[in-house]
Order: sequence, then C-alpha cells, then structure tokens
Amino acid sequence: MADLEKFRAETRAWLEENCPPDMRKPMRGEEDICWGGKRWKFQSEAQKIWLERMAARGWTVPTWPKEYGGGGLSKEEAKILKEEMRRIKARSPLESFGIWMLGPALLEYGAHEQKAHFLPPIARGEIRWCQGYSEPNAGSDLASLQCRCEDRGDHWLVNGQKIWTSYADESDWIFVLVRTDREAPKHLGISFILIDMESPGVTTRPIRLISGKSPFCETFFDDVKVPKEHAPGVSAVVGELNRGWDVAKYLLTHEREMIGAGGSGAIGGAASPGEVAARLVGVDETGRLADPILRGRIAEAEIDGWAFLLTMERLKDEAKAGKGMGAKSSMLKYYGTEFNKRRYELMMDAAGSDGLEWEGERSEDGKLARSWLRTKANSIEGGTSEVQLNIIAKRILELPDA
Amino acid sequence: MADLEKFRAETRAWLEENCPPDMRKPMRGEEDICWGGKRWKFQSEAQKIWLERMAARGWTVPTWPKEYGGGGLSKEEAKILKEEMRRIKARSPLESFGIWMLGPALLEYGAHEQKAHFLPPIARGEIRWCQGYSEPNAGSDLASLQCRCEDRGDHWLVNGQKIWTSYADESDWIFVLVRTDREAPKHLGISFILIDMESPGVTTRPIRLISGKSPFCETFFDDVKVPKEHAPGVSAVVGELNRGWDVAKYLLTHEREMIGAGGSGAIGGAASPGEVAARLVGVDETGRLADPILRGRIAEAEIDGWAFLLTMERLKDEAKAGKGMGAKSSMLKYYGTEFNKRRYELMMDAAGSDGLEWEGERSEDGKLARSWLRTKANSIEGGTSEVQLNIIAKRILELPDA
Amino acid sequence: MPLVLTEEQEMLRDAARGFLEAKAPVSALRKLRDARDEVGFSRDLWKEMAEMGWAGVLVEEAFGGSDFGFAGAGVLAEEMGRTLTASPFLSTSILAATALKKYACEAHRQEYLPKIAAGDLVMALAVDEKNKHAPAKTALRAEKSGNAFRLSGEKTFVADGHVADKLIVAARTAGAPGEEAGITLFLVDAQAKGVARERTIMVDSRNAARVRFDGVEATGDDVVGEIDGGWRALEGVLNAGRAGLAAEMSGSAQRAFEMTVGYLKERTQFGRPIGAFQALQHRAAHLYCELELARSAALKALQVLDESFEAAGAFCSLAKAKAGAVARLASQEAIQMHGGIGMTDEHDIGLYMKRIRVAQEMFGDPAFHADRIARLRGY
Amino acid sequence: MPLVLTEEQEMLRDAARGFLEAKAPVSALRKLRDARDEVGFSRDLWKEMAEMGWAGVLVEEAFGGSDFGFAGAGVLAEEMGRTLTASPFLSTSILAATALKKYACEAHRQEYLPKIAAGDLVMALAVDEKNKHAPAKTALRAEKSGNAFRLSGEKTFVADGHVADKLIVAARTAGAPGEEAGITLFLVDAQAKGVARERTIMVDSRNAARVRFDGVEATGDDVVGEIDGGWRALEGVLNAGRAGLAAEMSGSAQRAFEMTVGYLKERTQFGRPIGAFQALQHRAAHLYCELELARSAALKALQVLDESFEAAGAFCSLAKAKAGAVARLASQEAIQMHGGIGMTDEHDIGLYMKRIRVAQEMFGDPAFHADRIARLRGY
Repeated sequence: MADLEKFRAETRAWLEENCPPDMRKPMRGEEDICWGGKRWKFQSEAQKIWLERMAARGWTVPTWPKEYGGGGLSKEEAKILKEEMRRIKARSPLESFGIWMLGPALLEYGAHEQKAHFLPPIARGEIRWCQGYSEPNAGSDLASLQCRCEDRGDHWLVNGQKIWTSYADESDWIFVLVRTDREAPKHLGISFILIDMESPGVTTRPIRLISGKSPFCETFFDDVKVPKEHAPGVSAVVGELNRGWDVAKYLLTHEREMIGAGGSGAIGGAASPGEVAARLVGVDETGRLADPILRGRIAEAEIDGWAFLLTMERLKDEAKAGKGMGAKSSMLKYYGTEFNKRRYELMMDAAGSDGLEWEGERSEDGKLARSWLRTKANSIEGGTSEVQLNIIAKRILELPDA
Repeated sequence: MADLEKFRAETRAWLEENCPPDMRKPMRGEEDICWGGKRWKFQSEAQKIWLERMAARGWTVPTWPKEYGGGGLSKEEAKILKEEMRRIKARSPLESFGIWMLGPALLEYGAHEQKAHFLPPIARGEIRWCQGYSEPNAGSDLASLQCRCEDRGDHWLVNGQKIWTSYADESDWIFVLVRTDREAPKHLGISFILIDMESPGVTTRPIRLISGKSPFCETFFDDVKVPKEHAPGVSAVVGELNRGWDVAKYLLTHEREMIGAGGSGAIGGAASPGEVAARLVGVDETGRLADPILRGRIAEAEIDGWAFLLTMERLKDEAKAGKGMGAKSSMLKYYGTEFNKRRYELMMDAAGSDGLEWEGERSEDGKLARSWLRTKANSIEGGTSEVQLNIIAKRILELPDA
Repeated sequence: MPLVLTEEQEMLRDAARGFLEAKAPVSALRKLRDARDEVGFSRDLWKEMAEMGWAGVLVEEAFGGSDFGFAGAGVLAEEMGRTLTASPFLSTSILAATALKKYACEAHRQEYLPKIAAGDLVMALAVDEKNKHAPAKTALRAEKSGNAFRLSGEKTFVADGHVADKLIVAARTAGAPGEEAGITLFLVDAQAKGVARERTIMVDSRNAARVRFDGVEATGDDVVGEIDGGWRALEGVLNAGRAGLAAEMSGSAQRAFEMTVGYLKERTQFGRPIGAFQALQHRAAHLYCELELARSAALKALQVLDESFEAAGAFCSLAKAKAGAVARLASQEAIQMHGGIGMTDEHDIGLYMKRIRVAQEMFGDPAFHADRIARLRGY
Repeated sequence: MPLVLTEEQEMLRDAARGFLEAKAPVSALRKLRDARDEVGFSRDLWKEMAEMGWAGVLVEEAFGGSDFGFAGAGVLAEEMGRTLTASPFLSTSILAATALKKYACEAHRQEYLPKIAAGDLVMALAVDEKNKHAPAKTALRAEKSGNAFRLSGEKTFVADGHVADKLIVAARTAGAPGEEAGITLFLVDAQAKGVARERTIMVDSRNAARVRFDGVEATGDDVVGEIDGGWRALEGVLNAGRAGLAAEMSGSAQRAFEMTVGYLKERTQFGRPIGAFQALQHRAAHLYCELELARSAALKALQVLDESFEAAGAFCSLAKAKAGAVARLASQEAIQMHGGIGMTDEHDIGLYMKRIRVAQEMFGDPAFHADRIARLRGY
C-alpha cells in the first residue's frame, strides 16, 4: 500500500508538471480526440507534446509490458494513473483501435516478434489501425464471411470487401478477418491478418449514415498482395492459420463489454431525460412536468436506467470478488444499448419540434436529431440485440438449441 | 324486403306473447344460463317454458335446418330474430357446446343419419355435450394427442385422458379427438368420435384454477367401449376415419373467432379502466386521475382498446363486403386476449388493496381478483398467443419456416 | 357507414398509387433533399396532382374541386405516406381547405378555394409557438387598433410556411395563454409587411418555417371564423390535419413494414432467411396487428370528419395517437431488422423513420393525444 | 461498499435457503391456506426462526438480536420470497423493529425489542386507509384530550394486523389529510378498548386486516417519534418495508423464473422442448436481464439503509418500483409459458403470481414510486 501511495504521489507530481494546460480542458467532442497515425495533424502543440511525454513513459498504454512500449503498470497503478488524470481533468493523450483492439489481440495471441514490431508504434501513436471484420453479406453471421485470402507461396492474395471499417480512410494499417480455407466448416478456415493500407489494390469509401457523416467506411481488396512476413520473423497472420475465429471472438467479447458500458455511460451523466424534459417542456403549477404522460414514461425509464447502472456496478464488484462476468456482458450490451435508444426517444419527445431541426446554429446542426438517429445503430453494431439475447438464452439460461 | 319486414312483425308479436317476463330480466351471471341436458334442473318455470316454446319453433338454433330441429331461418331472418330478442331483452333460451361446436361440426361433416339422430335433442336442450380435445401432454401441439381408440370389431375401445373438458361433470355426451392410427403421421390417424358419458370406464374430475372453481374437468377413459353405431346407421365417428383433424381444425377456427370477439367484447362495455380508476382512485383538483402514471397507462390502453374495437368493426365490414377474414381471426384472438389481460391488470392497479380481497361480501368473494386471474388463461386457451403469432407470421406475412 | 373504403375510394387509391410510384417515388424526395431544393417540393408535380383533383380534394365541385371528402383525402395522404411524397397537400389541401370551407366567409371561399383546387395557391397554418404542440397556449398577440389588428409574435413548425402565399395564423385577441377563449384566426399575406420567414431544414427534408410577425396589419375582413372565438375553428382544422397525418403515417408505416418483411425473406444469416427466426416472426406479427389497428383508427377518424365534423375530436386524437405510436414502432423495428444496411443513408428505410418522427410530432404527439383523450373521457 | 453480499450474508443466505426449503416450502403455505388457518402462519416455525436470529435480524445483540442489518434482513426476505413463506417477518422484524430501533424512546426499545427478537411479540404497521397507498393522506384522527389522545378512524391492508399484539398507528394530530406535517405514530395495544379488527382473506392467502379505532385511548408515552412530526419516522419505516418487499419480490420472481426456465427445458411441443423456440428464448433472456436489474436495485436500497438511513428514500422507491414491475412481468411470463398447467390451482406457479401482486401493491405500487422519484428529481 505504501508503494501505491508513493506511486500516486509521484504520478501526481509528474502529471502536474507535464500535462499542458490546454490538455486539461474538457474535450468539446470527438474532434478533440488524438488518434495519431502517419497522416495525423496535431490540433495543437500541446496535443503533440502531451502525446510525446505520455508515450515516452508508456502511459498511452499503461498496462502493456514495457518492452512493447507500455507502462508496465499493475492494475492498481493503472487505476491510480486514471484517477490522477481525472483529478486534473487531463485528456486522454491517444485513442485508437490499435490500443482498444489490436493491442489486446496481439498481447493474447501474437508471437513475440509481432508484438515487438507492431505494439511500440501503436503506443507512440505513429501507426493508426482500423478493423476489417464485417462484410455486407455477413452481418450478425460474421463467421459466414467471404473475403478470400489465398496462399501464393511468398505472399497472401486478398480479394473481397469489408464494411463498417471505422476511420479506414484515415488509417495506416488494417487488421482483417479473411477466409483462408474455403473447404473447412465456416468457423474454421478464418484467419486474422494484418495489412498495410498503402498496399496496391486497397481502396476505401466513407459511408454516410442516416445520422449524417460517419467514421465508417467500406474497404475493398482487389488482388492485394500481403507479404507472408512484414519483417523478418513477423508473420502477417496473428495466431494460428485458420484459427482467426478465436482471435475474433476474443475481441468481440472485449468490444461488447466496451459498448455495453459505453452505451449506457451517459445515463449517469448530467443529461437525464427528466431534467432535459423539465427544461424543454416546462413544469405545471404543482412543479410536475407539464406533459403528464411523457413524465410517466420518463420516470419509468429513469428507474430502468438507474437500476441498470447499479447492475453494472454490481457486476463490476462481483468481478472484483473473483466472479467472472462471462456471458453477462451480453446483458450489458443488450440492455445498455436498448436503454440508450429509449433515452434518446424520450429526449426527442421532450425536445418536440426543436429537436427535429437538422441544420443551423440553433440546433447545432441537428445535434440531438443526429444523436437520436445514431443510437439506432447501438443495438446493431458489436453484435445485435438479437444475438445478445441468443447468447443469454444459450449460455446463461442453457436453453436448448432450436 | 317486404318479406323480412313481415317476418320481423310476426317475430316481434310472437316474442311479445311468448317470452315470459322473468326471461326478460338481465342475467345476473353465468348461473342464469340455461344449459339443458338430462340432469338439468330448471331454475324456474319461466326458464322451462321459454326453452320449450323456442325449441318448438326451432329458434334455439335458428339457422339449423328444420329437419334437424332448427328454425330454418336465413341469415337475415336470424339477425332479425336476434334484434327483436334484444329489443325486449329476452334471454337466450339455451346455450351449449352442442350448439356452438358439435352442431356446426355435424352440419359440415356429419352423415344425414348422425344429424337426424343427434341434432334435434341438442336443439331441444335434452342432451348436453362437452368437448374432449386437449390432453396434458398435447397443449398447443394438439395433433400430438395420444388418447387411443382401437378397432375391436363391433366396437371401439378408448383409453386415455382429456383435459379442459368444460362441464364434463354435468354433461351427457362428449365429442372426443382420439388416435385411431398410431402408425400414421401425427396429423393423420386422428378421428372425431362421439361417446356417451354414462359408458362404463368414463370418469371425470373438476379442475380448480388459480381463480377458483371452474367449469373445466379432466376426463379419463379406461377401457371404454364405444359401439361402432350408436343407433342403426348412426356411426360413432364423425367424418372420415383418421381424418378427424379436419373436423378439429374447422372447429378451432370457429372457436378462435368466438374467443377473439368475446375476449374483447367487454372492452366497449361500461366498465372502462379509465372510469373505474376515476371512481376507485379519485381525481385531483384539475379533474385528472390522482395517480398520474396510472392515468397515462390507462389512456394508452384505452387507445389500443378502442382501435382494436374499430378493427373488429372493420374486419366485420370487410367480411360483409366479401373479403374473408381468414387468418386475421388470429389477430383478433391474439390482440383481444392480450388486451383483456392488460385491461384487468389496470383495473387491479386502480382497485389497489381492495382488489386483493379474495373472500367476503365487500369484494363479492374476490370478484375482481378472480376475474383478473381468469384472464390469464385467455391467451392460452383456444390457441396460445404464441400459436396465433405463428399463424400470422406464416399465413399472412408468409414468412419462411424455421 | 361501413368501415371500409368505398369502391370510388378504392379506385382513387389504385390510381394514386400508380401515379406516385411513377412520378413521386422515394427517390424524388431524395433528389429534392440532395439538390437542397429551395421550394422543397416540385411545383410541376403539384400542378399535375391538382389536375387530377388532389389539390381540391376537399373543395366543392362548384369551385373546381373534386370533393372527395376527408376519407378521400385520407386515401391520398396514406398513399403519399407510402412514397414519402413532398407536396403542400397537408398544409393547403387539408388544413387550409378545411379552414376556408368550414369557417370562412363566402368571399374568402370564392376567392381562395378555386385557386387551391387549381394548385395555384399554397397556404400554411401557423399555430405552434414553442417546441411542443399546445394550441391553447397561443400567445402571439393581435392588438386591436381602430378597425385593424396588429400581429406580433412568433410561430414555429409551420409546414410549408416558407413557400406559402397565405398564412392562417392563430393569434390571441383576448384572454391569456392557456385559455381556449380569446383566440382568433387571421388570414395573412405571406408577403405582408412585418412578416419574416426562416425556412427550417428538418430531419425529414420536408418543409417547415419559423415565422416572425412584427406588427403585421390585418383587418376584420381577414378573420376566419369568429373573433375571440377562433378556438372552435382551430380545433376543427387541427382535427382534420391530425386525421390526415394519421393516414399519412399509416401509409408510411405500412410501406416500411412491407420493405422489412421483404428483407426478412431475402436476407440470409446463419444459413437461412432471417424471417425464419421465430423471435423476428413474432415481432413482425405483433407489428402487423398494430398496423391494422392504426389503419382502422385513421379510417374511422376520416369517416367521422365527413359524417359529423364537430364530433370528430376524440376520433382524431385516437387516430393521431395510435398511428403515431405504431408508426414509430414500425420505423424502429424496420431499422433494427434491416441491421447495418438500414443505418446507411443510401437505403430508403431511414427516410421513413425521419418522416414518421416529424409527422408524429406535428399537431400533438401520442402523449398529447392520450392526455386529450383522458380529459375528454373525464379522468 | 461493494454491491455484493458479504461472506457473512452469503452464509446467512445458504442457511436460510436450506432451512426454508426443508421447513417452509410452498406446500406449507398451501396447507395453511387449505386449512383456513386462523393465524395464517406457523407460530412454531416463527419461534424457530427467532432462535436462528431472524426475528431479531435488525435488533441489537444487547437486546438478544442478531443485528444483521438491513442487508441481512433483505437476504432473509428474498429467501422467504422464494418459498412464499408466511411469517410476521415483514410486519414485526422489519417494520416494527425499524420503528422502535430508529425512533422509539429507550423505554420502548427496552421493552419491545427483546420480545421481538425472541419471537414473542407480533406487531403490525397500520398506515393505509384507502385502496391506494398514500401515507400523507392519513386521516385517522387522534384528538387531544388533556394528557391523552383518542384515536378514531379506519385502517386497511394492515399486514398481520389480525394477530398482532401491538399496532403502530399513523394518526393525524394536526393539519389536514394530504399534508406531511401533523402526523403522529402511536403504539396501540391490539386488545385496547375500541379496537375492532377484521381479518381480510387476501388473494395471496397471507394475512391482512382492517382495523377500526373507535375512540381508542393513547397517551404521550405511546408516541413513537415526535408528536405532529411523525412523518419522518413513518417514511423511514415505510422505506425499510419497501426495500424488504423489493427483496422479497426479487426472490419470488427469481424462483418463478427458475421454475419457468425448468419447464421450458422439460415441456415438449411440436417435437422439441419449448425452450428451443426462439421467441420464448428471447423473452426469457429479456426477463433474465430485468431480474438482474431488480436484484441490483433491491440490494442497493438495503445497503443504503444500513449506511445512511436518512438518504435511502429514493433508493427504496427505485427498488420497490423496479422489483414490483419486474416481478409482475416474471409472474405473467411464468403463467403464459407454463400454459394450461400454470392456470391450475394444483401447480405452485399461480401462488407466486398472487403473492407478487400483493407485495407489489403494498406500500406503493410501481406507479406510486415512479411518481415519487419524478418528484424527488424535480420534474
């Protein structure tokens, strides 16, 4: 404990000294995130310095091993770092799919050479990664993916299409699920491969959503040659050939927990539908929301939202007490995303015609309407609600297969 | 048209003259229904006279052919009779499963001898019938029924158990679905057979429901011998041997339309949840129900109930315009019964602790609570809600089989 | 009156469907949107519709209308809902035509109804002032000065308000906001001095405007209905609009559902069409029932408007509430069942969700009308 | 404090479950019901529970209690909910013990708490007067006359009221019904002159009573908490009761769900277990999530009662609302998924529906608590 307190004191001092004042201002939105990568244009000198200083200590990825560019911190230390950063409202120095997804996958499934080659540039924000999982005809049935990867001796030849490749148009590399054995049963025969986006034959096209512009892209692979080794001893394939499904599943579970938690993260925030509605709709002479039926629906939703937050807290506490979360992450994903959709429906109800504006300053270019529409994807991306319910039915309730 | 007006005038005169005053009083409840049968004890001389007079004209079953004890009326005439009876608030002279179910089945599938033998005693209220369809292990999957019926030359030998045989303990005869061919695919090999309840080996036991006493029984067949012919030329089997499923399906559709309409019939009645709630919960100073959240839920339910009533009206009008109702009867059954459950939940909410009393005068022996509990069966009996949704999905939406 | 379409109405429906699918499919709305069209609908198309009698659907034949009645107007609204057709049908042919036909003086009727029927006049109803529909809370002042009135205040969510030639404005000539008494409807020229209009680009790419009135002059001749007693006319006009929107939403929801059921049959996952999954089947079957209910409620409201206009209030609230709630559910299920593809702007289904959201909000959302029904039923 | 059971609480739960399954399974309730037992619970069993420390779960060890706190009481309530065990646990060990422990004078505490812990004293809270819970509307008058009060009025839905030795009565000493101020809690002997009790047989076969007070005499010594300022104590006691009922309902719902999932695996229709049908799977999976939420809410409320009793109001409303709504859903789904057999009195599942209905209504149904939460949150 004394060690941890010492660590806290040192961390606090270091942060105080090294975190530029501009990096202590709250982010205004997604545009203030530092994503890194070859083509990254720093928003400010402060953003650049902050990244460099944090990366130098390995604190962009505090729990990764030091040899791979991480901070080598224990869970407890990482928690202290987070707390201390929050204390001074320090922004995150770097976010990326490399940190969230590829890193964990490599740490779990990668060979030492792969980790040594790929992880440090992620930690330093030099290489920006995106992911290539979904395909137009795969969707929830991800294992039916068709993107072909053929063995051509010294290289792999990749042909096919990926969809929902977030930020593919701004990324340097992509990790892709490809079919390397077309004869095998569908969950087998899939591999997890790393591809340089600058390879000839890779093209990408942004997808416009019903909510407007989005980070999502379609990415096409047209006779793309991928070297078997990106550097001596650094295989392009992560994990065993044809066993990429294991890696994918690992990351999907990871992602589900993130989305489940994230999708509901805002629930506890300041913008409760009740408060929003009281402001937008007004209250009557008894102090109750002027729209009594909306009021009832909001109160019922707040009860569910609150109980859901407590359930997240409980599961976290249970996990600390050594009980794994397992398939319960599907519950968080399912309930959290469905709740978030409901929350935005209520906010739209409260906002009325003001909330329907799509352009212009008054509505901040339709901020609420666009957010509302965007939530509709919550229960689709990262495993649909239907898939989560299937998982709960099968794995938790152990109901029989159809 | 002139004929119909003449018929109306004559009918009105006849009813005026022949309907005893006591039979023009509203029924207090199920206990005032005249069911007939060998063991029937008339409640009053008036009930007896009314039945006799109506039966003599065939007006207990106005549209059945005269040769089988019916009134031989056209649809239009039957409608006029109904209207004129309603005008003077005349009670129904006779109700029975013979009228509702066996009669229509015999008229559609029976031989002349069967009709001549069985229908007139039904029309006169001399023989009371009950139905034997369900079995404990069949349920929604009625075609999987197991009650065995073996050919023993001059008689059938029946062994097995039926459940939900309403009023079996007070009935004289039972129409039963039995398995006559155990090798055939399950929908085939079923026959529709008529059995005298006094046959040795038939026993019956009332079922208590969660709502209390009920007309339902379990009926057991233990080596019951059923003559091949109940009288010369009068086969015990209705329709073709092993094709009883057709008869059963015909009656199930018939029943579904009745339940769909009946389960929702009360919606339009005086006791709207809103009015009930206003009486039980009270209103606040603005005249709104004192419980604002209950009020909202009730208003939303009333909207659905009202729209449902209009849909029944529309389907009826469409049917008149020559468009068959077809599988839409499943919609009425599904929505009507689910709505009725919801309606009683709201009435229980409005009644609060008063509605939870189970005995005693104040609550009329728990009338509301028992009705509430009884509604829970609405979406189970006569084809569960799940079965209705399957039917809509398959037959109306033409969605593929699993 | 049987709760079914008459033969004449069925013919109208078939003709309308054919015309709209050919001339005004969803892609037409998309084009208007992407071109950032300033009008927001095609004036040529509207002229064609007028020639078919649609613009004057409520207008007497003597004034050049087709006089199909509210039920006929509902048929057209439902069909336009199916194709998300942008036109001033609601604002002009339902709202304004109802106001003029039912409440205006003969001079106004003679002047404007023929122009409406001919497709030469676009009118708009300016009632809402805040984010939620609350007509009794009308606060825009019409101050009497001599023989004239001066209108000052703001209106919002005025459908077609940015291109309308004339505005029907709910103003307060007496009483206080919240009171039904003291409201007067004025017919105001959109070009009149003191009128400032701002087009608001809405989520559904259709038209609406915010309109500022800055001492706009009007006289007693410009009044529709009674001075201080405009509430009855306002309610009547709004009821017609609500029933029309219910029919429109019923059409949009129906079409979104058809697209969804089609997708369920065609999209394969885990080796079979997703429509073979029972959980989706049950949700689709439930939604089917709800859509049938919405359709019944809308048709009934329109029929009652034709038969006993003054008694239609509760029926119009029923229709607006039910159709709004069902259309919302239909659009939500449509997106979810379409999965990722439904989230893309490229796919039409999202446009249905957007239009339904706006139609659901306009002239009272389901909560507003549920509350109104509860009040009408005395609880 | 982590939102999980402590090791001690887990041991308590395991012990309770073993004991209740052996000594007080659902069949025990059924027997009491069918025998029309006049007490409505087994006094012997209650004595045994007392010996295990359950009756005195909230009572300090000095008074012979086990002092497990509210979280411990919740563990027991949840387990009794699983087996539908009839006992005066709620009325005496939660409600009365809370009232005495938190608000009574030392003399009362010393007199009654040991007896409660020993299982020798049954007490009941008399608060509701009409069909819906509304404690602020307390109208039963306690007229001051000299040094004494005379209580006149009626109470209903008094759990265990017909067998209680002592009643805690909410009475109005000042103000008007609807006001929180002016309420006083009195400790009244059930045998006192002027007290008339009528047992009401409820749908769940548990105990309740209507109690008439006809000039019943009480003195200042009989007051629990403050004269005219009893609202705070009443709220505190009710909050404890609400959290206890939430835990109980969570247990009942959980058990009904287990029975249902078991049935889904075992019952065959159309050639497969009905639990293989995806529509039922999704409904079961959704219900599973809801049950988890209810459990979290109940546990949190109990923990907050232990940690900062006065701040527990909103949490107790949350728990009561959520557990009530979820338990209702669970009982509805249980019956529907059991099909016909679930409708028979012979099957236990109906008893769960009945008990849940009563527990859901007691001390405020979900609508009451949703309204309360909305008020607490200022909208």
